[in-house]
Amino acid sequence: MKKVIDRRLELGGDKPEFYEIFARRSSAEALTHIGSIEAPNAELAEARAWFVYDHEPWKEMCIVPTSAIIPITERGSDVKVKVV
Amino acid sequence: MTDATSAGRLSQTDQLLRDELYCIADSKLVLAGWYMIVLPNGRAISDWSAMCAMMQGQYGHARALYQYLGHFGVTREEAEWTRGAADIRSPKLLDQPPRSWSDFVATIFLAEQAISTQLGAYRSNQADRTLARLAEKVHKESRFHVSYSTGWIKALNKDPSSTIKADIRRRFAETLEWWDENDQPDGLFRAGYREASDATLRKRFIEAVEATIDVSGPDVPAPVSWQRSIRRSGKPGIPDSLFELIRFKNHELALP
Amino acid sequence: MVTGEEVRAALLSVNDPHIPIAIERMGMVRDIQVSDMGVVDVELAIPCLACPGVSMLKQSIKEAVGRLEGVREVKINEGWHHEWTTQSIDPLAREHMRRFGIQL
Amino acid sequence: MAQVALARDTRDEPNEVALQTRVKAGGTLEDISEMTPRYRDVLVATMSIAADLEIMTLPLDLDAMQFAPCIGDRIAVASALQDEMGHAQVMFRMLEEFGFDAYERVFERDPATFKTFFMLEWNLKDPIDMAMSHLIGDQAGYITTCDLEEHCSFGPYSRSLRKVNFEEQFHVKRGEYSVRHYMQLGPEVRKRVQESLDFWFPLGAEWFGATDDVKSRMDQLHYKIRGSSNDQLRQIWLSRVVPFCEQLGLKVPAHFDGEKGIYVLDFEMPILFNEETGKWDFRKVTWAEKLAQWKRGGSKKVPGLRRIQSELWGHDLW
Repeated sequence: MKKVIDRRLELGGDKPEFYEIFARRSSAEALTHIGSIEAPNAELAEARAWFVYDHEPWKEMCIVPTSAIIPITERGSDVKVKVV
Repeated sequence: MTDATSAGRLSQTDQLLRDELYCIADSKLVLAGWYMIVLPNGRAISDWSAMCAMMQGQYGHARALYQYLGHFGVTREEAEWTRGAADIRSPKLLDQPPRSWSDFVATIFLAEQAISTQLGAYRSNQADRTLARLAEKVHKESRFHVSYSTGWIKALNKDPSSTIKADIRRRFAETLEWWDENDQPDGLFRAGYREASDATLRKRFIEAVEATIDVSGPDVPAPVSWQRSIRRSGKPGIPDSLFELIRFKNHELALP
Repeated sequence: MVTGEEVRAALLSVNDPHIPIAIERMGMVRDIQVSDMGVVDVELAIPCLACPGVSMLKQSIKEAVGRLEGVREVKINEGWHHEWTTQSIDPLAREHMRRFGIQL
Repeated sequence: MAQVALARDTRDEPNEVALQTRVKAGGTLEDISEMTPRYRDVLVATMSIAADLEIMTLPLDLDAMQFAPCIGDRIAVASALQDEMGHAQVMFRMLEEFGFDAYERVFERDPATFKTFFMLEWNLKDPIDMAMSHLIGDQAGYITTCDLEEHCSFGPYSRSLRKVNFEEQFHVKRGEYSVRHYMQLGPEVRKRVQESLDFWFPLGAEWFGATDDVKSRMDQLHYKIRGSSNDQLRQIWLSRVVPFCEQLGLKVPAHFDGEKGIYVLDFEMPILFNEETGKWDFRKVTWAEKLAQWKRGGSKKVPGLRRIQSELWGHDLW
């Protein structure tokens, strides 16, 4: 049976919902944007972010809903945070 | 059981410890198998990453626990190859295959929570610091497993027609069978290996589940013929069909 | 008779299976014991319980230490219970890694 | 319609020239707005093939997990697959910026239209095959992505490959370690290793595509999406795989040509794989015949992708 994915439910809305991921290896480093992840809620975003970006033993990692980010230099473009 | 020979030489507490850790390690072994079998059913690319990571994590924990069981005569040969379906000591919860993604989420949520609760009680163990530190490391590594299933429960629960609540309730009763309700003397608690008794841990597990979802309902009758050595009632072992999928094949090609 | 220091020196040629940095510098060697009989016990601290490179790593250690004269057997304990954080890494090695742009 | 297209071409012309000059001088592009339509098409085609290839590893590794001989091996397969899925995640995230819908691409698209490579379209039979897929396949993939990381003129893609290459390198090492171990397990196992290599080696050689005398994907070089030609990349691959195999006593249809100072294949590409006998036919065919075989795909492609687009539950599982 083909998977039927309820996008509103599983992705959080009509459009995919993204979270931006920031991390650093040690206190000496600055928090850096390392990527983004799609999830319907923060718990799932947290777990998915951790599992996809676990190539380093991060000292600190946090996520921010992309929708909460206000672009300044990228104002007017579709881009909120550049992917890489 | 294949361990009959070595069992005779262990002290009573060691025997209890060996049994309980075997149950925990085997639960992780079977749970890892669940992730492996259900993997293609993942619903997003990141689910595939997450399921692989959790499978890998659970196998890693099982491997370290089996190795610790070496103190009690358990060999790698026994842990990974020579045992059959009847010798695996995982909770009854993991016997029946998931009926849906929602049922899968319900089951891994309960299993991860139950196993973490039990092993977590070894972290402050004063009788054996090596075991305590191992338990600490396993506990730490399991944190994101719980947020993964919690996130999925929340997402599914938003849909009024979702079966997630019913799935958790049904599986919840099976999970409780991992603990004996009858107040038996708890040797591992008394010997200081665990900081809490089985009865307390059962309560902690229920509280942890209820923090995510309401599971109140009719009381679950205490299982009859519960056996501490396998943490379940009835016949020991897992279904043959499940065992066939998760057993290790091509023994001769195993890397050292 | 082989000494602990010689074993430690030999281990400098054994890299972390993921990163070209010696396990010694990575803070992954926790104890070395040498018996009169030439049996060497190496206790590691493997960062992650689900490490996919253990078998490979143990093999490299056996080869490197086994080459020393007077070593009859090399026994390795993974030391799964040991805590390992990036703080365990030798600061020089950390600098080295950064220069190579290595993501741990 | 024709007029519109022509007008667009003319308008793009100066941009086209400027962009090509810029990338030739080693400049990078950081944003979609800096691209010409043609550059964009070539880049997107390259990235979507890469994304599809990552997804294809899932059905292959499902089998490898099942037949794994021990906990450590299951950990290794899970870990490798977790990496590949992470790469797919990053690739599709980037493609989304170009207007692609990752869900549609992965879960709804007809499996036959996935752009995977022949090398990744076959069942893995046993752990030996799995190790060989790392030794031959991941090595080939690694060489391709290293070239992209080093040369790709689209900065975000090049940088995203740092994580990919770091992880890929480990898969190759593990493949080498496993094969070396199997070669010590006696003549019976050694024979199986040789048989697996016989199947894999030409697949690896083919991975890099047509030979340079056949012009294909020249735009990729033109725009510096990648830096080396098919034959150059194949040469790197040969220079790693051939000596490694020879050292272990394995036979490969290639050798070092002392006069030319390069590795050369003992057969002339292209050749066909005979699906009935499960063996390679080393007689040279035309590129048209080869392309037709690639297009038909391997036996695992469609069923494998269909499996991950569908779900099984209850008694279908065990």
